[in-house]
Amino acid sequence: MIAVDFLLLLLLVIIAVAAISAKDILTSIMLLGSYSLVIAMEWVLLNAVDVAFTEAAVGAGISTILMIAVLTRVPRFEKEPKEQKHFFNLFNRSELLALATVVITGVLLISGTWDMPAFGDPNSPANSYLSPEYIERSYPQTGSHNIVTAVLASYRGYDTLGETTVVFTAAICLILLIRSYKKNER
Amino acid sequence: MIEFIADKYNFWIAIVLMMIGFYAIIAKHNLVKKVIGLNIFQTSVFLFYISISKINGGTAPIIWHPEGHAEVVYDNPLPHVLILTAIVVSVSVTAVALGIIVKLYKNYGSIEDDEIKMRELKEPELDSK
Amino acid sequence: MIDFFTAHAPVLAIVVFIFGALLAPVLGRINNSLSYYCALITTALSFMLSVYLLVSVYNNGPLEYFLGGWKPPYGIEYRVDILNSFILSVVSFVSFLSIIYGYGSIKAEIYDKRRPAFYSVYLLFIGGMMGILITNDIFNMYVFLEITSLAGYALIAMGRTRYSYMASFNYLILGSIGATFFLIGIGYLYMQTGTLNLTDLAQRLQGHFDTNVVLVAIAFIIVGLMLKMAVFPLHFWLPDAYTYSPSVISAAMAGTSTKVAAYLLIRLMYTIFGIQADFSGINFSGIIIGISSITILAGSIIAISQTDLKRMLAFSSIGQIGYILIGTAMVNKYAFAGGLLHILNHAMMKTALFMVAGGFFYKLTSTKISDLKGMGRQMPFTSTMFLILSLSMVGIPLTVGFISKWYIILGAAQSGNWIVVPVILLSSLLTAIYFGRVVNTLFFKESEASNTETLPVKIPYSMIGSTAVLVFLCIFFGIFAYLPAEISLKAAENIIGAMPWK
Amino acid sequence: MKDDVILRTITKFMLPFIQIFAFYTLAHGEISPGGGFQAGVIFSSSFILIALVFGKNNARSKMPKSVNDILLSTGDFIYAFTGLFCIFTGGLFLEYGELPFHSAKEGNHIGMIIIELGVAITVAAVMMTIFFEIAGKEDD
Repeated sequence: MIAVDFLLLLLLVIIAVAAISAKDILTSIMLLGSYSLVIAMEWVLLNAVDVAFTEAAVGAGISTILMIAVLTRVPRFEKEPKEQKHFFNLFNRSELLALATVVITGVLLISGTWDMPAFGDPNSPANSYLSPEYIERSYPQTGSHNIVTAVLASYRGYDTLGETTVVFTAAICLILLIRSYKKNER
Repeated sequence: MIEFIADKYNFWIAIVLMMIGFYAIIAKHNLVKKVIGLNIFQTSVFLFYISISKINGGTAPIIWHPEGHAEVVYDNPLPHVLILTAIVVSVSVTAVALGIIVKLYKNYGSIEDDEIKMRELKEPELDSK
Repeated sequence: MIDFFTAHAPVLAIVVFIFGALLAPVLGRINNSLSYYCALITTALSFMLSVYLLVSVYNNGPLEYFLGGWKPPYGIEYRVDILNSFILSVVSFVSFLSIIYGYGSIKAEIYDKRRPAFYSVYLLFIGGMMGILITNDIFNMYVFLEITSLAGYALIAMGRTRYSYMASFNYLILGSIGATFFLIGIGYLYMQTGTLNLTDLAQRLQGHFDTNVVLVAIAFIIVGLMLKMAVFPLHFWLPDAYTYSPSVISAAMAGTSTKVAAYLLIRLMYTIFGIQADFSGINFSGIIIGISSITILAGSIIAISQTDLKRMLAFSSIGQIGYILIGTAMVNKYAFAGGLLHILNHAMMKTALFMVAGGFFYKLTSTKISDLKGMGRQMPFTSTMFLILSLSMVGIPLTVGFISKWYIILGAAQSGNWIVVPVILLSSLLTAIYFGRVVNTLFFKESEASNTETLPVKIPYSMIGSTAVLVFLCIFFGIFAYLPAEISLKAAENIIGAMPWK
Repeated sequence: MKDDVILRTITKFMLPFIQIFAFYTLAHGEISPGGGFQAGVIFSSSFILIALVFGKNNARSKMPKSVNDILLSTGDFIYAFTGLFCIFTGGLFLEYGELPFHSAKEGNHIGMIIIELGVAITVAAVMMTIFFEIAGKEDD
């Protein structure tokens, strides 16, 4: 179990690095799609089936299609940056800046995990405070077998209203941005 | 030591993945690449959340037999709910970003941010839409 | 019927925006102007509900509303106290006036078939902010933060120049980084406490402040919010966003969006993190005072060198956010009230200033300061309003700008933060310099022949009227300051009195 | 891809299955993984498939712009109105237990089904809108 988990995570790192370093954006997009699919597999392994289903449908499906649709309208290859490279010709200035930011952020985040409850700990505050109550109440109160659906639609139903409004916002924003009414409008 | 790593490696790899995405957002000049980086960044944050929800020996939070479910250990459902919402938010942001990229390419003929800035400095154009 | 509104006012004040946004595009199919009235009615309704909430909370104490009838921490809770109902009223008032202003300016700047979608996105933009302000659930804040940000990206992109798209894209990237940092912070907090409700979080965080998890969570939440707030080193997106967006959006955004992020920071600092708590040798109050002092000075200094009016106002906004932070970071009743008053005052002044800039743009199709020569004679009323607002920004007595600075300085003196006093005085001087330059161009420079040809257009009454209302209020509240001051002093007392670690 | 016989035939064969699977996902959201959001995405993917194989014009003729735009608002409206309806029947916003059914449990159950339907409608319409707007003009 742990071996499969570890292998999937390793695969994710490889895919992520490949996705951001490919010069051909189509390759990048396909790798992003597979990243979503592998992460969905990892989530099935972690028992988050609802989330995995959504990620497989959205991340690997819809967003990949959207990105490819964009790629039919914009150039397919990334341009080589013209900036001068330092450090054995490895990084240019913006990459060095990015590297510094990322290392600082990453070290900060990892230092935060030091006294975190262990992975899979049933007694961690997150897993022992609200979650047992939700598990116990959801069937008697809502009659839903799927606890995630019960929490999503009923206990935190207002978040879901917000979520539906977010997707509605995205669509209406795109109508505002892209839909063309006039001829030869840019 | 080994135990410590086994306890934490899931979080660490999630953080490494976040940082790969974050790096792409800052370092890349190509706008589509930036959006790809943003996607990796956000999806990895979701991986972190899901890692919180796992319980050793737990099963998916779906009650198959309501009568005698007290003995079964279920995983924490709350992070799953939060991430379902967050995935939707993330795809919405991606869609709007892609929409803006399409418009930028129509107006500037380029999707590299340094080129666009250069072109704007050379030929600033008002009222061009 | 009245009972129905009063009993459910907290949720109705938010949900009207969702209904308005859903109806606006559908009504627009029938008749274009119907969607305008939909936006107008929505913002007006919400303003009335917010004022009702403010009055009721001021008299009867905090109000709770359990969405879905589930008790917190299981469900989502709305909690209205004086602090957030005050900002709710400010935001809905600014959005209402902006939409009146938009009757003239949107017609000039947005193509008519796009208008229904535009109003819908505008309503979502404001509704998202109202949702952030009222909720007591940290994840619900994130969801509404994303609604308002997404709508904001699209609105900025609707500006007249093609660079608006780039401004919008940069904002999108930085805004998403900020929101994701916020999400990481929520995850770390959830890890340590297992809850998302703010009141519950505050209780369960007691005694955990020295753990790395909580410290990192706080750091990420603060950085994420500072990105959204455009505090000095993280301010790159704001000048472009304000400069290249449509006039009505610059006005509405300047009055609302950064203030909402500031509110979020204040709320989290005071109710859950504990701003004075000296954990692991880090004093948050001091750090924030330092950062905001730099922000105030940097914003004002950069504003001096700008050649575009809207860009200058944008940098000035960056500086003014510093006042709000500095006032609320000193844990003192008067300073906090001053910071809170500055939310109201800056919202009125900056919105009005951007409205005036929009008026100039309407006539000249440009906001370059060099193009404004001699406008004092051609547009006397608008230019006079600009003069009054400039005086208020500098902080001349009998204007609102003076009141908030006075309270902040009073609080600084009382709490012994003497460093704040010279910062505020110096920044007032800088403000006088950059506004003086524009006033000088407006009134004392002869106009060039080249820009007189665009002048036959008359500025619509809706634009002048809504600006005049704000200018009037700037003076009114400057003279009769006790009304807002009373409210903010009471809010300050409540917030500082209820700090959890005391 | 418009001339490939194999693709066209397989697509025609697949479409009803995709759509039925979407309804299955929606209806079984309470018992198994799935729910309104996933159902909406799957349903919209059937239209995206039509657009990819038969061309955007063909897909647009099956789902005209006007219908799509109205569906966008409809789903979210169903959701928000359900919340409001709970106020009319004496509860708080979104308190399905107060809906006029036999018990609070039944009200909750049916309320959840209604709002999942709303979510599905909005999401399906949104995904189609996003795809059609990003993929460009109908005739290419």
